[in-house]
Amino acid sequence: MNAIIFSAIMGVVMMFSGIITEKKSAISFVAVVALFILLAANIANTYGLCSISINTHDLLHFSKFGLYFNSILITAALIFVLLSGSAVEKVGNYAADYYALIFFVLCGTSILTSFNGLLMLFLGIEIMTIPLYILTGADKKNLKSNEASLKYFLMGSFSTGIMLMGIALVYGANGSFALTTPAAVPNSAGVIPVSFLLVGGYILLFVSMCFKVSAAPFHFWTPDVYDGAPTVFTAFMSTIVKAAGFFAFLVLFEANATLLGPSWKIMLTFVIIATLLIGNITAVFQQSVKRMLAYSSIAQAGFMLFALYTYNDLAKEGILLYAVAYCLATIGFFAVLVKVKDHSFDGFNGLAKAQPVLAFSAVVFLMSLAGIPLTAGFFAKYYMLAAVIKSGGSFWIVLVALVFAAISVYYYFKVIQAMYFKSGDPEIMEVSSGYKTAIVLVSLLVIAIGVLPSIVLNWFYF
Amino acid sequence: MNTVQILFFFLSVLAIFSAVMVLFSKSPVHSVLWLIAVFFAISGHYILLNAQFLAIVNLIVYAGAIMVLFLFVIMLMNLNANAEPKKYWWMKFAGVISGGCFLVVLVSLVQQATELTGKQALVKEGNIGLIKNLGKVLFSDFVLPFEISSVLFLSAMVGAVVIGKKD
Amino acid sequence: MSKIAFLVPLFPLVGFLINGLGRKYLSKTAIGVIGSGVIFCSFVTSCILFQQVCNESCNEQTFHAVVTLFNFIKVDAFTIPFAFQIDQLSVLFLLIITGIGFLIHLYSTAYMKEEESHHFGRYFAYLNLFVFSMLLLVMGANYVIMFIGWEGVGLCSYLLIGYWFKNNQYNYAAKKAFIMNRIGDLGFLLAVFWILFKLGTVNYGDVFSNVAKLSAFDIAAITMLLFVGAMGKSAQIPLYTWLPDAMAGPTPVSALIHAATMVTAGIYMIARSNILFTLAPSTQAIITIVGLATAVFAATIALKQNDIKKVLAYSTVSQLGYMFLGLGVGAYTGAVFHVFTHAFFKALLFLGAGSVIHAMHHEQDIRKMGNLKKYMPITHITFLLGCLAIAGIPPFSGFFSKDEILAAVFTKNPIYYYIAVGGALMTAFYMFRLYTLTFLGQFRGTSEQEHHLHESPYSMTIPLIVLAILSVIAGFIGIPEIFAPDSHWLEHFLAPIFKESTKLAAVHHVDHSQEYLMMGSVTGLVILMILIALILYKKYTIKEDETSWGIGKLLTNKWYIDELYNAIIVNPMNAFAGFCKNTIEKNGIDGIVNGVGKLVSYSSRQLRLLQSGQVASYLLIMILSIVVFFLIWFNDLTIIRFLNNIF
Amino acid sequence: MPIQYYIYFCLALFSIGIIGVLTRRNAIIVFMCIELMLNAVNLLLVAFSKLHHGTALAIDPATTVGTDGQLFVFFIMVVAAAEVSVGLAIIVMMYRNTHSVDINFLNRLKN
Amino acid sequence: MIALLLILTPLATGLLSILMTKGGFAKNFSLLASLVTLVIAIAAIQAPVAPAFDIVWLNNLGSRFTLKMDGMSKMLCLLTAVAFPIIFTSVYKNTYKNAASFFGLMLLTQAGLMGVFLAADALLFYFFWEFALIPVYFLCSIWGGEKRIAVTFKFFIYTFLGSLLMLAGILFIYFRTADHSFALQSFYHVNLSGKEQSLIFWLFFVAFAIKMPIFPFHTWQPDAYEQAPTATTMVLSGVMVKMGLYAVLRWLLPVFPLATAQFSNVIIILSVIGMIYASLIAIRQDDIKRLIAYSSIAHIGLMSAAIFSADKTALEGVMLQMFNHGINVIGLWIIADIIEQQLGTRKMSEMGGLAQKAPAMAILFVVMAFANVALPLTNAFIGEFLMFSGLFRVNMIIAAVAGVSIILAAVYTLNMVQKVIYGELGETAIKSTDIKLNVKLALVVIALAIIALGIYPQPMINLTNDSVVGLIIKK
Repeated sequence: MNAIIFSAIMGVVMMFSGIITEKKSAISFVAVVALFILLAANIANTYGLCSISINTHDLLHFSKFGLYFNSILITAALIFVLLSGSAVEKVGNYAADYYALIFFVLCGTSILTSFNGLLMLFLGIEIMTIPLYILTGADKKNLKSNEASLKYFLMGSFSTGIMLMGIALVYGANGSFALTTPAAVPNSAGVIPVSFLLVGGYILLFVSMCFKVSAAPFHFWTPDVYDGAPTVFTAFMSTIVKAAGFFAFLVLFEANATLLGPSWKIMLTFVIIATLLIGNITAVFQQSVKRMLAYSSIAQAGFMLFALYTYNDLAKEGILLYAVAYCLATIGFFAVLVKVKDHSFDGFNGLAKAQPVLAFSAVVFLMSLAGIPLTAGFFAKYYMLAAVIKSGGSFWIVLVALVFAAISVYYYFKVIQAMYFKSGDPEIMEVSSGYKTAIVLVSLLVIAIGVLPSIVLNWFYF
Repeated sequence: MNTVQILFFFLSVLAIFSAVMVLFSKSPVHSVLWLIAVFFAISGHYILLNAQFLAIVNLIVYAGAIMVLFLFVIMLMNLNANAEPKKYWWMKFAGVISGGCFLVVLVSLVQQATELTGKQALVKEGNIGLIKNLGKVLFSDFVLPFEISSVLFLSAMVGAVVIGKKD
Repeated sequence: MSKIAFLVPLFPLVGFLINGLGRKYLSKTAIGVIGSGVIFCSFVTSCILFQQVCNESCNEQTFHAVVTLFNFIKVDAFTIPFAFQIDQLSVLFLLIITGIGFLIHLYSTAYMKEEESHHFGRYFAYLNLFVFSMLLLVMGANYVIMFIGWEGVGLCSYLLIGYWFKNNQYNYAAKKAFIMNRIGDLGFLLAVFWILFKLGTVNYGDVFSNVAKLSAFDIAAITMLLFVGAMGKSAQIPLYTWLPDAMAGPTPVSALIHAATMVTAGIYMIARSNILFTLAPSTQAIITIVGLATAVFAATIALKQNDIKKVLAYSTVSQLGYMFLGLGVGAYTGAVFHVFTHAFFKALLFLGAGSVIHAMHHEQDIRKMGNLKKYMPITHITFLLGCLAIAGIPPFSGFFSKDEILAAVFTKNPIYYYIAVGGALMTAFYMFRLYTLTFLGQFRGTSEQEHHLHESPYSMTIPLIVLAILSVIAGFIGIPEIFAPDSHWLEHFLAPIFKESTKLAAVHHVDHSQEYLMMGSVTGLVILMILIALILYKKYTIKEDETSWGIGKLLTNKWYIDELYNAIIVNPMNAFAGFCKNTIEKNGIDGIVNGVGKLVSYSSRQLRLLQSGQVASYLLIMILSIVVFFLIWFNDLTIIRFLNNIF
Repeated sequence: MPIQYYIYFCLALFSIGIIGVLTRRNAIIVFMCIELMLNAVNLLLVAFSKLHHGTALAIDPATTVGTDGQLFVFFIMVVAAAEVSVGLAIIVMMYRNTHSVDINFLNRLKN
Repeated sequence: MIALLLILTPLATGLLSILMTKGGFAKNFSLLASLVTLVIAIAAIQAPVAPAFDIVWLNNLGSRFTLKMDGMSKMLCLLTAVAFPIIFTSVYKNTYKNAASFFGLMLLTQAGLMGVFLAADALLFYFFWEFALIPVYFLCSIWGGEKRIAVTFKFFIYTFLGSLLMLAGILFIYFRTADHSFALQSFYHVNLSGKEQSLIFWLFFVAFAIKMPIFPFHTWQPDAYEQAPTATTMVLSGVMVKMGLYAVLRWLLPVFPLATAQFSNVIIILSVIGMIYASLIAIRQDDIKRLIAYSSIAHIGLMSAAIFSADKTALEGVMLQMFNHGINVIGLWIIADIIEQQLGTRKMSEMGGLAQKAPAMAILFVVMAFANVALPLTNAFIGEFLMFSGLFRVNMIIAAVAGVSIILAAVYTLNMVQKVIYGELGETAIKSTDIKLNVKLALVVIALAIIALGIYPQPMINLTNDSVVGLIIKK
């Protein structure tokens, strides 16, 4: 509860900070402080130190897993602001409002990590998405940003419609918005009847959640929106928001996957393969690094979907680790991307010479995204695949995933090639030493998690 | 066929006809008007189901506020004469086909749903739709989402300001 | 006893190291002294060993001594010691190698005088290394050590043929020699593996005492493979073509390696493994035929060659054929005897040829020589003696050894005998053709050459003289029984080596009258051939556009064997390799790999078209996917059954 | 009223909304079609709410079962209102920049 | 502890070196570091108790940081430790832009290689397997030839795909182990059905086959060897390909006995085809580096065939040959590098007569060349003898066919020798000079090792004996 309340309050605080001060760096500073407070509040909540408790009438359920996940998201947001705060300031004239919207999004993610019922799921998702429509269109003069915003809005609303239809059907079958389905009574023939409405509802919910986490074939908004949105906000959207979406997806179907019977695995396999295929293959031919990252985020989603495929302990730990690894690497790499003016691959040519620190960090992030061992990304993928194998699922899907992982190396390493092996004179925005320190620390963190993933996972059990 | 059924079918036909007309109207203004007709029909349904509060809210919020907003925007843009060229006919065709498929699939799903046979929606009776009863539940059990939706409005407000303000 | 055996190869090795490493710093004299000196030391040591062997073998019939230095390879399955075996056979070869080796080293000091100092050093280093390898070959107490020497001499042969490495023609010859040898070596190696596989040891003693454990097929296969090895090294059909080409090396090298020692390695190996071969009659039959064919075939080619060294080379091939013929019919002593005598007279002939070439300033075409006896008396005399020896005129050494082989062949199969005699007659003919063209008649070279003609220095003539004497008298160690009973010293000496084989298949002797008749008639025919050669070529004058036709053309062009090999082996292989390189590798295998990459990028280009930018089409696909999901759900069992059928 | 009638009717409206989204190119009309979809859902929720209420009423006359369905509709309207404000703002912004609300012209971002 | 030092020393010094600014200093530092590693390696080999190291790591995954050093590990660690000082010496006079990074990455590669050879835990092994690859990727892509980027990339993705498949296999086995552990012993005792084995076997095998590489997974190799900076090529062909062979011996044969028995014939035939095929292509090569590359493929093919013959003698030969081939091929690369530097071309048709200008190099070249054709009294002979001997026991025909490569090896090697150093002085060779002292030193060390191990290989054979016995017993 702390996180929801504090993030809402902090959002309001940010709104007013824009009135009080004109200095943008001060606003960023306030945001950082606010995020620290938010994080502290959430951690305090996790260990029950001082938590505000309100009778939620069972609409919210605060599990340790959820709270921990929320801490991760808030930490990621903190790192995001630390690294890219200056870039947020540069998007437009409304830095304070952008931060306010970011906090409202965090409010939405906090709800999504603790929802217990379809109503809160719906509200959480809406609270999370509506500010994003605005953030996407924040660069008002930029037609791409406009377009992305409009596309995102139309498609997002459409998927909301689909989701609501799913909720309505589920409600029709269950008579409540609870996540769990009352046990069906066997009919006279002794067969437990399949509730068709329920199944229809959950299929539609599945679809709309797939849309939110940009799983193919419901991913189409992702490349365009991520590409069009201001780069900083793309970093935010593709990491924190997406991870929260995954968490909600996971919780939503934890109890209900069995309802769909064998078709659940078939659909999921279809989605996973399609996601991996489209994400990885399409990324190969991209000319813009930013757009490539959009596709790569689709590909990463394909891997995260394995957690849904299996639903065992490893998968749970895995999605946690995946969220950490993916968020850190993506935020880190976007922080580098923001500094480079030309977002095409050629824009990176010779970066290693011009900015060795930046280039090194970028390499670490890209390797983590590609899942090279001794980076966090490796263990993320490792857990996912291990979960599948442990569940005794089809082994071939693991092999397919690995083949795509190998393909992913292709486009990630293209950036490394540009930075290290090609000569050029990249246009770079000024890089402060504080920023350098921060980004190196983040990259070292990525490596540290890659060497000892238990530093993330043990907290979970602590 | 009793009155209720007649009313039901009348409202349904009206709603569907109006909805189709929303699609077929060349002029956006006409579309808005047809959509308002749909809302009215749906409000009629609400009343039929004795959900008076929602019927009123629907009229006030949707037909009253939202649609007026739409109209304003349309008029602001002066989109009256905007005729769509027929160039993308295949897209329309595919859209209709796939929408139809969607409908067919879901209808066949409901047809198979044996658990629904014989079930009736309570018409005219039941008082849960009254303002008093709804308000009681809203401000006790559902106070949390009610409060949280303020965040939603807040963000929408901020958003509208950020987007709408001229730099 | 035999404690000093290791010294024999050690001396040349030391010489190799000193000369090899110090070639830039040592003077030519020093190099020559060291190079020849170490061989002389080896020779002395060999003599001591010989003495010991003689003494002890008189005392004990089963004499053989194995000196193990260390374990060369010791793995679980087998142990291969680095061991030397000093017995009658090896010690005899030691004497030949070190003795002739020394003479040739001595000869070389003068012959190679014109070389630059460091090349001179290199030459002697190679030569020493060669002697070292050859000594390993004959001293080794097992097949692996023999194989080390076997390949080692191949290497040295390669290095020495290509000694003048600026000339690519020579390099090709060197390469050809090595590769052809390698083909044989593979056979040898496979035989070694076979022995190891079946017996778990390669030590001669153990192998020969355990032959009973081998099946007839094993023995046949092993001996065939060994013989393939021998074919390569000893230049038998079909692997003989490298030897004539090997004449590209300096002449002393040809004398030492390609006449006296290395090429006889095959004979040594078969003699060493005599028991195996005796037990494999089919192999023996093949050896006989191959030997006979080589003897005659090479002789025919030699008839029409004009290069002095080429004639000698083909004559060597031919003589080697006789040795194999002897081995094939089981006359092991005869074959070894012929190796012994052949070593002397062939070395002599080559050195004589070297002397001539030296005097003629590297002119090797006998058509451009003539009347050299006037200028080079010592060379002339010694060369004549050599020719007589090889032609088989009694009482020169060649007569005895060749006769012994022929006699053995006759007991086996008279037809082979007649063919072999035909070969012998050709030998006499081409040798005296060579002799006549070189030393008699008119000088046909340039006047400048004539002006410079001179007798070679002493360091060259002394070896010639020594070898000439040996060529004359060497035959007396194996006087046939018909002349004096029990006088065949060599047979007695080598008896322990061939004991088992003799027990199994004693060589039948022809009765005396028959033998006298054969000797007489052959000698007569040989003298006739010599006379014909003398008469035919005494008045030879060089003719421009000397084209031959028919058989003559065939012979001049060596039966077109090289061309044949090129056409049926080398070129197809090259073509196939080119096909592999340019087609299979590039378009096939790498094509697939790259094709996968191209497929990915192609599908990438196609898949991104799906992202059309149109909201409506995105949503359309979404809706259709939802429909598909519902259909999946309706038909899930069918799909699962379908999937199960596939996987 | 048999509940199927309501379901069929709502699905029909919903599908018309979908078809509208797929076929119309004017962003505002597309948006209106989405609103149509939401309204279909709203009616369906109310119908289900009454269904469950009716079932529960037979057992307990004082039951409030079904209220949550109607409240959900209320929240949907809330969200829809918020969405409309944002959405129209975005459309207006778009129009200001391009003088068009045709979504077919939204193709700067593709491939 | 000493086992850990073997990894830590190059790792730490490598990182240090990367951070250095002065290239010259980093060069000396790296050379010194590699010598220290060599000393440690020798100490480890001499240690009376087999060095081992074990510490908790990734506890909840069932993986530990376990290093073990048996004979095979010792052999390969020694190779790794010996190779780097030699390589550093041979390139001492070369100038590299950004030398500090170059040498640092080289040392990191060494650390990875050591790790691969020491790891006794599957996951750890996988880590080092990848870890060795990354620095090489950078080395090749930054300091390589013209087409370096594309070629290295192909190499990287190819091998990376292989290792990912291996990862899937490792995971599969992990969940089948009795105690859910990645430990080597657990893997050895895992019970897999024949069907499972025959699937997972290939996952492992493809990874190793790509690394070795054997036909038909080899096409990355000639390109990579050609384009990589020569120092890296030496590491690649001298040490890195041994990773594949080592991995087969350590992780494939003992874990999948049934599948090995089932597929060994297929693989032996593949290897033998590869030998002949690569030899034939080598015959037609005009590029000296590609020639050496294909020759290396042929040699590796023999080793792989020998491994899958699963004969004790052959295995002993393989282990010996891994070391021998390592140093021999490094020697050849050193020479190829010198030739390219001196003549400015890799085309053999444009060379010739180098022996006149560079006699010392010519002699050492000939020594290396004859080691390449496995002449007796060179080290390669011992290994090939044992391998062929073992192969012969298993299948005479295959051994005989494989033997043809001995002849072909002579053909292409002598071709190379002849075209490069013999003949008339070519245009390109006119300005060339003899090798510098550092190169000479490196080559002499190799040449001495070639001959010494060719005459007295017994210490090396004894070194790996325990591993062979272990493999056979496990069978």
